[in-house]
Amino acid sequence: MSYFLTAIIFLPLAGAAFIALIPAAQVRSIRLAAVAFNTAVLAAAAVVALHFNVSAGLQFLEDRVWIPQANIHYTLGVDGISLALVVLTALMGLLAALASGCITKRVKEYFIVYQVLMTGLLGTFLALDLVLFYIFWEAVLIPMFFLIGIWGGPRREYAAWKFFFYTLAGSVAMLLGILAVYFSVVPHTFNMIEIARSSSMMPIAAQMVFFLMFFIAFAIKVPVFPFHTWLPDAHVEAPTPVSVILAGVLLKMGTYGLMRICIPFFPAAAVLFAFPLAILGAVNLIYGAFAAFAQTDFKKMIAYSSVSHMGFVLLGVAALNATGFNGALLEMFNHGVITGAMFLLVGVIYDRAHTREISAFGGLASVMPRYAFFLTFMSLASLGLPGLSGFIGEFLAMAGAFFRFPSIAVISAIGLIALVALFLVIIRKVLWGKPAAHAGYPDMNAVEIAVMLPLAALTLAIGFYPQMILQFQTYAVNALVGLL
Amino acid sequence: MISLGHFVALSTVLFCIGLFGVLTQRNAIRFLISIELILNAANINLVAFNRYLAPASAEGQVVSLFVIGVAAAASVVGLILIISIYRQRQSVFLDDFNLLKW
Amino acid sequence: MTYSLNFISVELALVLGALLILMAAVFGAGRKTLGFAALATVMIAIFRLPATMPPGYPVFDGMLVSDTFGYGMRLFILLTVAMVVLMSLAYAWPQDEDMGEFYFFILVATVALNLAACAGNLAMVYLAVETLSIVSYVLAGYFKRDILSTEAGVKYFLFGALSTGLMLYGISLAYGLFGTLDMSFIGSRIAAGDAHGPALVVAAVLILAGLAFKASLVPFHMWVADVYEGAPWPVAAFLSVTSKALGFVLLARIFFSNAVVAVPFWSGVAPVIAILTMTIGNLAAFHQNSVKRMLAFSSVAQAGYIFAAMALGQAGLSTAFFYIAIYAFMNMGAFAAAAFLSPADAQLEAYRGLGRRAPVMAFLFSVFLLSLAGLPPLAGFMAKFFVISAAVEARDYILAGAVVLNSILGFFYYLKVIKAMYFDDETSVRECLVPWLGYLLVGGCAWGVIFLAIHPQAILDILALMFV
Amino acid sequence: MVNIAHFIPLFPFAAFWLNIIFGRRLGVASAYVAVGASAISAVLAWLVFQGLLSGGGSYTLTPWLTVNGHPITLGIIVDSLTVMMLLVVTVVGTLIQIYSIGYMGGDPRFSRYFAYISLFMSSMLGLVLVDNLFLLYICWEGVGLCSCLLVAFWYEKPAAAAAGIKAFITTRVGDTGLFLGILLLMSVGHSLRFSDMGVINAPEPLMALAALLIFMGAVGKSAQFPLHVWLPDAMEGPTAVSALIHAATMVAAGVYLVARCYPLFTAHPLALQTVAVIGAISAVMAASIACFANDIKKVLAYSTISQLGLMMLGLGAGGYTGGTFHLMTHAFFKALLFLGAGSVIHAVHTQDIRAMGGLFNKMKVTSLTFIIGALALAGVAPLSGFWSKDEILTAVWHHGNFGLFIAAVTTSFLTAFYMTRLILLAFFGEYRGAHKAHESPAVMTLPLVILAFFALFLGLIGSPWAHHAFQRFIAPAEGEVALDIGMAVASSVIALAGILTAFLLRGKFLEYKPGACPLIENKYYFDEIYDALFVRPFHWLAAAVARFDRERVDGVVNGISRCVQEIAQASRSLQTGLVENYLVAQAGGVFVLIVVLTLVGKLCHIF
Repeated sequence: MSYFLTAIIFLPLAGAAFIALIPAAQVRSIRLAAVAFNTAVLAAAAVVALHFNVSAGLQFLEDRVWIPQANIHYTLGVDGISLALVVLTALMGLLAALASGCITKRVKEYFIVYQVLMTGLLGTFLALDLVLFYIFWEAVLIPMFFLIGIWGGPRREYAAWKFFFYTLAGSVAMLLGILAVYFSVVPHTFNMIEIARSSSMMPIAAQMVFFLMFFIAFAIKVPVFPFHTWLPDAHVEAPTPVSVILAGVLLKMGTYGLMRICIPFFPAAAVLFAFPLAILGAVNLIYGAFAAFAQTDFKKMIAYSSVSHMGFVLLGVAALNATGFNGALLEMFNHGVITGAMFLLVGVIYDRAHTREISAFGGLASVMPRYAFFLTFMSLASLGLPGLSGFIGEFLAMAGAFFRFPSIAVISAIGLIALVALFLVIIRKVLWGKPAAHAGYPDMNAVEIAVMLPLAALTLAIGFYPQMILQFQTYAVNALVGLL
Repeated sequence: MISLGHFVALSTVLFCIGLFGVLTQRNAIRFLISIELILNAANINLVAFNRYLAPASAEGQVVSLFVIGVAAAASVVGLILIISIYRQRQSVFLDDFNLLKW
Repeated sequence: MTYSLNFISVELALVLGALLILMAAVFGAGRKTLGFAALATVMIAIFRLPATMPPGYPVFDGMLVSDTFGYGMRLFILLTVAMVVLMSLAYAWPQDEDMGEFYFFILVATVALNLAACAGNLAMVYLAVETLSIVSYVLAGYFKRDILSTEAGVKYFLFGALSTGLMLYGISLAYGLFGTLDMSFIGSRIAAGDAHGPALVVAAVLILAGLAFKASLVPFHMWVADVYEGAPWPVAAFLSVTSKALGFVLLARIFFSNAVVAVPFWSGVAPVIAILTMTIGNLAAFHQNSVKRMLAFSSVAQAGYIFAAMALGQAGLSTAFFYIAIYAFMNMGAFAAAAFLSPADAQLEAYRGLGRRAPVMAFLFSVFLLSLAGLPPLAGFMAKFFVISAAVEARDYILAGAVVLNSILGFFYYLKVIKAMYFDDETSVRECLVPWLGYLLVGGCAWGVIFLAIHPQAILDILALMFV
Repeated sequence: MVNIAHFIPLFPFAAFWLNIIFGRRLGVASAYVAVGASAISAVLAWLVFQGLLSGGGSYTLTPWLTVNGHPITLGIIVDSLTVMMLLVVTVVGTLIQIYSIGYMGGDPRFSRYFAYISLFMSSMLGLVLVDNLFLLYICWEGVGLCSCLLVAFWYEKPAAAAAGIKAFITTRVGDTGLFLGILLLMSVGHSLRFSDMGVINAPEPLMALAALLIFMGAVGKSAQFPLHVWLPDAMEGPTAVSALIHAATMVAAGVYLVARCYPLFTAHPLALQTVAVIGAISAVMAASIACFANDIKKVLAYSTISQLGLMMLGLGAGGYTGGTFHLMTHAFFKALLFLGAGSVIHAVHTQDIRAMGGLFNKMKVTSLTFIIGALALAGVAPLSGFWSKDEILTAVWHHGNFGLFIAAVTTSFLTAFYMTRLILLAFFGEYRGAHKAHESPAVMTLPLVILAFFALFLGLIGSPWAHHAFQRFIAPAEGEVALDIGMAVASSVIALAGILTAFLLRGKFLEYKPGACPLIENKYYFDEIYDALFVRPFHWLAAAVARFDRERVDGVVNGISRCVQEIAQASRSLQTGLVENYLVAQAGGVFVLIVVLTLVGKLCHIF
């Protein structure tokens, strides 16, 4: 299995090359090729999941020397923390490709850039060498810049620029962090495992500075409270499939980084920064919910709600205990599935009504019953209704946070109520009430339902049997807690 | 008896006059003259140092000969360029060469 | 003696080729044949190069020095000149330009470059730099009928003449201080520490002025934008890659290889100059709406990054030349692609919508721009990464931070061009046809940029030899 | 035979998915699917009841989740309380579903209604079956969701939509308290199982706090004093829904929770006292409001709040058997009353009792059953209400707190008063309505009769004639129970007094001018207070946060990019294009370098 992870990472790139050969006119075959390659990636990810030994740490390791002078290695590996995210990326990648029916102009370029984006995402979650991680981390920027900039909404260029430079500024701070860590670890190495192993030697002051350097890059990506303003613009202007990927996967790169780099490399600093991180998590949760409540644009509401959902993940990470980490990882997976589905639904309504102003909808439940079912289902999952996957992640994260910082957990309970109010208002404004005169929209077609069904099924399945995802994480989480 | 000091003083004075000429001239031709002054100041230096400090080898003088030759070539090229721009702009004032800016 | 002759056989071949081309031009040879003749001359010179091995013998008793560093740089110069010749072959020259003189001047410049690369004597440095400058002034003002080109030529002459004048005066002062112009001798005298004081500083700074002008460092970078904008594309490429590289070679030779003069110079002032060069280069390029001027300022910024590596002292030298090697590929590719995409009009509006009209060339141009900006999967990032890691290793966090922040600024204007090409829809429907030679050059550079990202080992081994 | 219990909630759950997916095609058949499923559950519940009698017990199925190292297992608890609740929920549920076939006859979303009802049944049954607090919370929210969906069933009406959301959010406020209670219990007691609820050795104040937080959930769900505002508005939903959810089962879940965690509450007298006090306040307050309500369903809604308050008071005063007994009997006769009201509304198409009157001779069966239900509620002697209310009064009396007893007595009196007022206005006097009233079809009246039968005779199982079978069944450990004759007489007297005063004042009911007693008529202004305290500030804060986000945080970001652009613009103008400037710059550069270097040289005295 030694080349398997490399295959997963570069399969989408091969897809891009293959699509480049297809003449631009044959739009159908381009879409088919894209879907085929993404299904192959999902299949490969599934194989990895099946062969994943639940009670072992890093697996499918690949380690080849890349640049001896700079001691950079091409190291790949997957463990409990990254497995769920890789499967999530593959799944959302396939579903977003399927949902790319609404892209009509320059389809060929769209799918080429889309496949490059997928490679960047998969690489970020599988890389175990800091430089390799940084390269894949930055490789995601340009495709997103193109995807938002060319196929986006009216203010797409502003959003694309803002997204690009916000994330670039963060990742550049991370580059300095990577080099600083490289030179402060005695056997100079970029390999994440060795650094984690020898992390206790670093003096506390250095640990704190390096922690902050990495934290800035991840905070922008999560997004954490003061750095979140790029998210609503990027979401509102991005076309539906792109904002599905943006919400589904890109936000997880930040929190994944926190758990893969910040906590294991700088455990002492992590313990010191746990309280501020928890405060930021609570602020994210409440701020996001309140800001979402006052928005008039449907998509912006969902964007701000995902800011508050990531607040849960932050709370889980700040808890620095097994429950908190389990909750954070599970909430990442759930948030990807649920918010991805929500954006697909926003896309469905946007294709019909060509507006996202929530006041323009109303009474759609009687006009589009299937759409009503899916939107209610996903909104309930988002507000954390127990029995659906959203609740389990939130519960574990809150439980973890409660064990360590009870006061903060109690305050963030306000966020819980605000989230409930938010999504109920969404259901009321979009679905209930008298249908508007012109609202003779057709109900969801076969493709849209085909895309929504796996997400709904997954949400229900995890809601009823969370062990399905948790079993993969326990070993890695315990190892992480062991380092603290 | 003229010692090394006098020569160095002369060359420094020449250098400063040339530099002043370069910085304040409006006219391209006067600019060329000032450049020649700077180059000759260097020549004086070379020859003087050769004579007083390293009389054994003739390195300084040989180099100054080369410098004279190359300086001539440089001013020839300079003049060609100034003439070609004069043919277009009918002026050699440096202030007029400001199409390429910002 | 025979070794000395062997050593300069490379230059002799070039001179011979240049004269033959000039004669052929007089007898009315076609533009293509002249181009291929120039290319052949350079190829012959490259084949002559191995004859100059093994290193270590004095050539013309000290005037030239034969060492692996010199050998490497001569190979670099000949390769880049070959690229320039290839570019001028494929470039859409205005009809009435006769190309004979152009190739003649290019080859003469190459001779001067080679001599300067392995100069062992300050006089040789001056002579080589002066001949190179003279030829460059004419090349810059090559379009006699275009007012911009002549203005570029004149400006380049005025600025160049002053700086070489200052350098010569510096050299004369150095001669006064040490009684000789032989660099190795001067180096040992300085290392012994017996000649120092304000006079040495003045001499050093004046010499630095001449070289910094060539390498376009901050106080001496004002000419870059105007000359590049006025000069024809191939000349701009030549100036931005080869002559800039020469500036850094001479800086390394004089201020590094043996002399440790002006120790405070490096640790104190050099990083400041590097940071200023980067920042002013990037900031000035922000709002340019001419792609040529933007590329000019970007080359100033890149010079800043190279000098940042050099400012770290002896350790940073090999990183700096690693950066220069990759910079050559990126910049040559960028200039060539920009030239082929819109030869006449260098304004940004002319590049709108090229993403659809000339998809391959536009894609390659974006690859070069992103590599210049330092986007990870490309070689530009690898180069910047080495510079930053050298800076962090030398505990110079301010310099590392400056390089990192400047790369953010850089992304802004490089992306502006890419945005124009891909986002905006085109204004003019001018078809952009590029001869196969052009694709060969740009493709070669792109292959270099991508291959060196994946396998930078190739250059690192050569550099290890050069800086043993 | 007991371990088939976990199948009980699965049948309605399957019915839910069937109705949702094939709802359109099933049409009317979807009702039979739902009724069939709950009937099967009823039979299974009866089997489990028999199994319990022959010695069955709780059992666990699979480990489900590990939190903080302690496993949460999916377990089923089978004891008298659960079986009692199972029987009540399944029997009442089935009857109400039969009734709603008629009641929801022409509705376009007929199958969607039965889907929601089946989902409600499955989560309610799940709620009473699970053996730990965490899984209870899951079913708890499921029940809250179904109540919201069913209240807002006719979502075209904005009032119904708003009521649905109000219900869900208010209960969610309570549920957050329960959620925090669970977290506290887990962090302190390390176990959420009901069986070891009493044995957790943890610091006193924390356990009391945990009990109070759990009680907060019960308050939200059972619409007790602070969080009761959603129940009257929930009457916007179909009456069958009000009968099932807002009278019989869901609102009783709060009382069930307190009963289930009773060892936790008894271990901390402070918590028990709060339960009693909150119960008393809700009982008296709701009863007083009910006296002035003119909408038939609002009267019954407030009566439910007050009866639940009574149950909480009973539990709070140590009367575990009294509370649970009243829980059971109340489920039946309150369901009867709501269904009766539904049939009346179905006939006269209005809910305002002042526009009814004289229905007794027009709707014989409905009126009769309604009156039986009313008498049971009032606590008249032989009926079920009397026995359970009497238990509570004796418990409160033995508890000794005089204030609570007074509250219980006034509640009973007021209950008798407003029920009689309702009956007099609705069923006697001359008909004031516009529509021609007619008796409801058999499918609606049959459940009424069955429920009336239960209202009549269910109380007897707790009476001395059946030597207190129910008390011995529900709380075997509590030993012998004797009927306190004095208290029985007293409660009957109170009930009759209530009926008498209503009878005497019947004349004034109609010409009662609204506004005479504004405080009670406007329901103590709770809605307005909550609106001012919570809803409006929430909107204002949301708008403020959004504006802050748009202007301040975004402002900083755009500010940075603008100032970088300005610097770039400035540095660009350095390139003036004039050669002199360039030359001056160069010479100046050289001069500056020389000066700096000599200074640096001097400083570090290298020269």
